Amino acid sequence: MSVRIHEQDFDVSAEMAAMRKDNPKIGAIASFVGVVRDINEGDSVATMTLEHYPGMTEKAITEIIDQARGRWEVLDALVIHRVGTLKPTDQIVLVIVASTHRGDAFAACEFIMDFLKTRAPFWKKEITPQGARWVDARVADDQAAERWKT
Amino acid sequence: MSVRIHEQDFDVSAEMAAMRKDNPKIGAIASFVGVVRDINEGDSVATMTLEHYPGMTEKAITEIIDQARGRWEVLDALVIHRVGTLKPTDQIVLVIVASTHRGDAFAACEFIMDFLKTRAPFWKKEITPQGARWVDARVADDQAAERWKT
Amino acid sequence: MITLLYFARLREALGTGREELLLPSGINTLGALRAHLEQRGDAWAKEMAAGRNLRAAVNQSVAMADTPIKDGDEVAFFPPVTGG
Amino acid sequence: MITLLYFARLREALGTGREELLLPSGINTLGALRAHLEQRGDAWAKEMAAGRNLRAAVNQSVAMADTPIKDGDEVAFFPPVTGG
Repeated sequence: MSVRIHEQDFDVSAEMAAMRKDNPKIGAIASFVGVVRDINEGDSVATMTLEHYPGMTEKAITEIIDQARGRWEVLDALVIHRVGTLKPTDQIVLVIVASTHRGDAFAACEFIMDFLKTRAPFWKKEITPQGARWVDARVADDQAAERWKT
Repeated sequence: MSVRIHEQDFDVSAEMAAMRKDNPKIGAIASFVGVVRDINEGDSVATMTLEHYPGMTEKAITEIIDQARGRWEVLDALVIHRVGTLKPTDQIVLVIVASTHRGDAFAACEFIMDFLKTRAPFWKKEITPQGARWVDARVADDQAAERWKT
Repeated sequence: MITLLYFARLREALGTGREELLLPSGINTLGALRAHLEQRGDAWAKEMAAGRNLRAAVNQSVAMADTPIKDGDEVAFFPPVTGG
Repeated sequence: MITLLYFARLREALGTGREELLLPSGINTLGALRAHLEQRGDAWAKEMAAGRNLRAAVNQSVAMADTPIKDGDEVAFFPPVTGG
């Protein structure tokens, strides 16, 4: 289990290969990559800056992974979140969950991503032709996290 | 949208990078990688050979992707399935779905994988210390595909 | 003529992966073709028996017992799939 | 002394990201601390007002209005998160 916050890009293949090599019980690897879009809320986005709360970020994500491990069989999990300035088509976040079977891998990966979106202290600021603006939290993200309570 | 069946390995990062570069509307990329496990049904697995039905395989997977596109917003989708002889920790199958938001990407990716498991004509033969054996279809896989009918 | 294909465990049990067959008169559904093949006896009788969990495709689309068969078709028989 | 941290839009609105504060006597919950900061007026009055959708953490764990605060704590205020 690993959580990393940094400015540099990540390599999905390399991270998955490291997991596979470490554990021959892994049969299923689900992953999610968040990407900077060139349009948000109808405006074109030139660049985006990600701020975070060092220390709390790692703690919050570790707790989310631990919750996922309590609900599903998780053989390995990794979260990488970039900070600093990014541009459209850049990778922002990576979540990888490895399990024996795919149902657990998919569910735990989506769970981690939903809670990361609503619990992990990151904030996005977009530069658009209309100037810089802080991105507003989405109601849809709260709803996505809420549905795991059932 | 792309379906590829071949013996050689695949590079998840390279495939995702090609998708991102092609379409700056992509905000979410969900993926699944199936991996050869060293134990199946309690026996250790030395190698596995994958046979398929050339022609029908590509057709069946293309139809599954088209169904996913009818249900969710799919900006791009890729399925790669390896054939030939593989060993534990080797990658078998890759499904990548790109969308604007993550809910569509996750759902379409899991849907494609569930139907690939029950509809695409591939057959696995395992070499174990007890000899070679064809893998039996899993009831759990039929159930996984069945739940999408609701 | 039709082309018959057999895959995986079935291919090994029958000792062949492919054959060309002159479609016998009166055989015009997948179910009738399967019954015809079963009458070859031995491995064919065992593998094509009604109780065996076989899947089939006609021209590379999933087919059922009542799926029509005609001259020129590609007909495949195989066990339940286990890829992914 | 407690450490106060402000992030993102809030940090910009207040013109500071961090301060050390001698915890005033009688202030021993997050809610009381927020009301105390609101009384600084100007941007503080606006940003710390009860109607503003602010989140907070005490010692890097999510905190509510009744979360206790004591000397030595790290207290952070920030807008709803938007990462991922």
